[in-house]
Amino acid sequence: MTGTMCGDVTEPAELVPGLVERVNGRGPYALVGSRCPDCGATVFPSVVRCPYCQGQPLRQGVGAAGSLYTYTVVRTRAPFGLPEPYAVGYVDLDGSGLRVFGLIDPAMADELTVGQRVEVGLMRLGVDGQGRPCLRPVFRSEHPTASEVGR
Amino acid sequence: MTGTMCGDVTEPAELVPGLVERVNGRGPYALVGSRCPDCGATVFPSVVRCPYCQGQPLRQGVGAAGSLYTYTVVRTRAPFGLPEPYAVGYVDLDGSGLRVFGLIDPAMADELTVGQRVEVGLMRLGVDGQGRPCLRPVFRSEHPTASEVGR
Amino acid sequence: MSGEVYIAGIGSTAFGRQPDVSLLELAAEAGRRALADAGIKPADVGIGFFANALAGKLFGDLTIGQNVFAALGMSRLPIANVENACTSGSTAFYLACLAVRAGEVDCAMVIGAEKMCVPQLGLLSSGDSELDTLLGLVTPASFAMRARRHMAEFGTTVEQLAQVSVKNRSHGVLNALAQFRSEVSLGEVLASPMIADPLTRFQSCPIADGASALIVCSESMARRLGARITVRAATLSTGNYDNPQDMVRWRTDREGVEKAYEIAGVGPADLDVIECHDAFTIAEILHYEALGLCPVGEGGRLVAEGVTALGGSKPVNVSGGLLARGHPVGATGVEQIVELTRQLRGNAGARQVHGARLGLAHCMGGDRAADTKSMTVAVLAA
Amino acid sequence: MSGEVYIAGIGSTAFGRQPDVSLLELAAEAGRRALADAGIKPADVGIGFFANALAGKLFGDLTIGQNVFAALGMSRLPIANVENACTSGSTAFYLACLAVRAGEVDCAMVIGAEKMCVPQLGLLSSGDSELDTLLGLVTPASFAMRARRHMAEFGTTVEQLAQVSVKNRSHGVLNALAQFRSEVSLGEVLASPMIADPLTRFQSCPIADGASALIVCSESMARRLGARITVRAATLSTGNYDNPQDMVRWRTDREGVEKAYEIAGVGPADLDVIECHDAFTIAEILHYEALGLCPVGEGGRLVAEGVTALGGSKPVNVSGGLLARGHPVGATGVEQIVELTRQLRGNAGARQVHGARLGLAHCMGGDRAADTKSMTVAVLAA
Ligand SMILES: [Zn+2]
Ligand SMILES: [Zn+2]
Repeated sequence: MTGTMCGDVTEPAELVPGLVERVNGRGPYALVGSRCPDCGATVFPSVVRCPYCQGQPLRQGVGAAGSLYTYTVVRTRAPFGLPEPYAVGYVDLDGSGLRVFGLIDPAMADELTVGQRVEVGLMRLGVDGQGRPCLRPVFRSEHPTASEVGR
Repeated sequence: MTGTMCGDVTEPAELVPGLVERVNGRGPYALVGSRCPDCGATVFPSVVRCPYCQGQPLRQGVGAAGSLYTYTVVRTRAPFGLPEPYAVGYVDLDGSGLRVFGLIDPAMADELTVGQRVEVGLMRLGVDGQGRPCLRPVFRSEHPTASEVGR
Repeated sequence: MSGEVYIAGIGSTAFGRQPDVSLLELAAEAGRRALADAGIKPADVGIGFFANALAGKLFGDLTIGQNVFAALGMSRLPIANVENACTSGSTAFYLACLAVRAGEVDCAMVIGAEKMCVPQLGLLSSGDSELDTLLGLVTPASFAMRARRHMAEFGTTVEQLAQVSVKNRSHGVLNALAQFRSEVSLGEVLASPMIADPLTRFQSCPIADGASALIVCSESMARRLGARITVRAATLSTGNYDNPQDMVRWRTDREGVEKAYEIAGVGPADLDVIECHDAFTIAEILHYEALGLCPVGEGGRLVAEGVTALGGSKPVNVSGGLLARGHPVGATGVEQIVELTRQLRGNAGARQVHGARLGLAHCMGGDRAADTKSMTVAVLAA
Repeated sequence: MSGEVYIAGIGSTAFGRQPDVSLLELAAEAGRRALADAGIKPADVGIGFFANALAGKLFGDLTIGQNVFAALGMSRLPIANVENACTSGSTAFYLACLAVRAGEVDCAMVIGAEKMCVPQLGLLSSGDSELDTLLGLVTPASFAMRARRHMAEFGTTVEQLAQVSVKNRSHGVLNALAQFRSEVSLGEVLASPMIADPLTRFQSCPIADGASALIVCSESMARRLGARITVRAATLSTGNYDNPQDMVRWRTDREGVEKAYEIAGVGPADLDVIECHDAFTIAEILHYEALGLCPVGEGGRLVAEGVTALGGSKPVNVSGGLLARGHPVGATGVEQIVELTRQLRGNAGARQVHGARLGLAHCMGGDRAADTKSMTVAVLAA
């Protein structure tokens, strides 16, 4: 669990709890969506009801890594206290095949290419709607960097 | 002119400049609306174009006194820093015959009756949208009270 | 009306404080229920209207209807977001009827939803930039002034006003979806805190979270589905704003009702069941008079005599109305029509008006120059 | 389309920074001009639609359309407030056409207005509660990612992207209502500050204050007024939201266009003049491809070859488009149709497309799951 007490230091909370989880509680981070047992649809983020058949879906990891479908580096005034500039992109997730939007580790902003490999992480990045520092899911290089949280 | 320097003390500004003016610059206060020279319509508050014929109306006093058509005393949380409770009503203005909504001098809140005579005044009452104290037009007893501003 | 329009399905959530349910989920749940009630699939719906008044102001959200319909699996169809203050939902219904009548679609869906029980709500007004708002015109004051004048002109009493709440709260006991499900006595209504003289808290409708949905369809589709409730009139109008306004002989109200009567070819004597916009007790009394249920000035007497209670000859707001059901702004105008449909189908349970064949829903929204900004009437027939 | 709909009148304010003019006055001025253009009185209008996206969020205002129409002396008619992000105005137009087709009215009026040049605006997004917004998806980023992918898949160059701005700014010089009335060079576009790689500031449409109005009517009224521009198609649709979305072969865009072509009975070869939603340069290139003006992937080449410039065979955004005219959200979708009407009447002055007989307006709004939340197309014919 991230976002809770960690030794003597209180980590900031996750922006949206439950967006990412560690596989088996201690493996790599994965994005968590929903899988519908009735129609087989997989979606991200998780939903209360399946949009395709209104079935009751189960929470399920939808991918821990993937390749960058596209990206950009935003150089205007950053919202939510995000770094200036900050990078975002769509990633094609291994396994589920979902193409999902997310932040990219700001350290990678100058070295992005379509198709590159990334993995899911969780970083202290920006603030929430109330201005409190928080953890956001990110895509980062497949080799973990020092900015990783919660090791 | 109210809302400007007055001796050494800066009076608060009018909430909406131009809603009231002194007749001839120093007589009693009057509400200021518009009169359309093309179709004769009189409206309050003033408008850029006549709503009836789209003519270009002239600013004109629409009444300095009148009788109370109806009223209420608002006893919920007051908006804009108005007193709790505060009184409002519709007044039938002498002359123009317009029935206009406005605040009533809070000192009168316990003695209001349909039909009673009131005149237009300008009082320091509540704050504007930015939280600054401001002057609001009010209806008050025909005999001026100590709460009058700008004498 | 050219081209008959039918009610094919209805659905509602409970109304009230629902802190753990999002606006999206409220709206989607009402939609799911309406689809199930109609017995149709999402793909059968040709156009969607979403009604909401406050989410832009409260949450900074836009184009919410698209998210709601997407959650229901409805994509690739026309969707419009509609706002008309308290008539947002009934305006969306009006537009949905137009879409069917135009032949654009066989089937249109309306979802109205509001999430108001949030800390940032504040007092409702007619818009933060309006002069009247800046001068302290909160919504209860607007109706309190009508009440005061009605009392002065016609001798209406505070007890008569309060009786509207007593009646509608007693109806709410019979509606599982209502926010208030307990009776109140006349004394309790009058003793509740004063909001704006002479209106007390129990004479003011509560804010609520909630959603309602309606599916309307063409005659051919209605035949296929076995839907038999028809829309005899759906009207929308705005105020006249003439000055001076007679605040107790509400011309806009009366003319809006007359237009609907004319289109539907009916009059007050024909109505079996009525839902009207009882945001405050005085409002229901004024609407009695505009609807022609009694002469002008006698609305107070009408409610005091029990005529408009369940079991009376002109039952009004047997659902509990806004006063008991609660008033999630975007949903209200839809829910009134949902309730009429229940009544005309004979499915209203303990609050069923026996033999109801013709119903009218009446809604008003917004305040401008002592008039209403929007008014809707729907007349439905079994 | 059952029941022909005609354009009876058009009117616009200038677009740009107008700090001293209220939203109400902007909207009313556009409305006055449209009434004058149509040669009708306010009482001739049977229904009013007001389109606006941001005033609830920015100013806390509600039911603004009623105030706008009241300022024009229009009361006692149905009025609805419509929001659909950047397609708010064209959605209102779509609904106005439905009202005429349904036989509800002979004449409907649409006013779209926005006041954005205010300190509290902030960055535009798809809604403050959306997950994507919380994760940093501002609107320019959404299109920058499409641009990056288009470059990667098709070899589209930054010069080709920038050429869209060069073209539309050169058109804006000819439009007295446009916000930007000076030409820019390719070098200037590329050298302007980077907003979101590869899109620079001059590749992003400016925010603006502005309003536009349209009056549509039935065939019988058109005959009386001498109005001769017909609405061959007016469509509204929402995204499909399938995952994965192909962000450079935009299925929702293509299907929305195909539906309008089918209704109008035309194809890309028939179009003389096009207004499309060039919020960012890449958007116009993607829309070329969705409109079938060129094969997928060749939109960059199309603009570089001058085909879509005034004087080319498929002139696009001769008004200056959003990039030069500015983008007051609620007005944009209306103004595109206003511009087509000018062109089809032969009244577009220095930017007239000679002999224009058939025009198409294309608008998109909102961002959801790498798709659009709303899309409209209007096809007009002289
Ligand atoms: Zn499913
Ligand atoms: Zn005039």
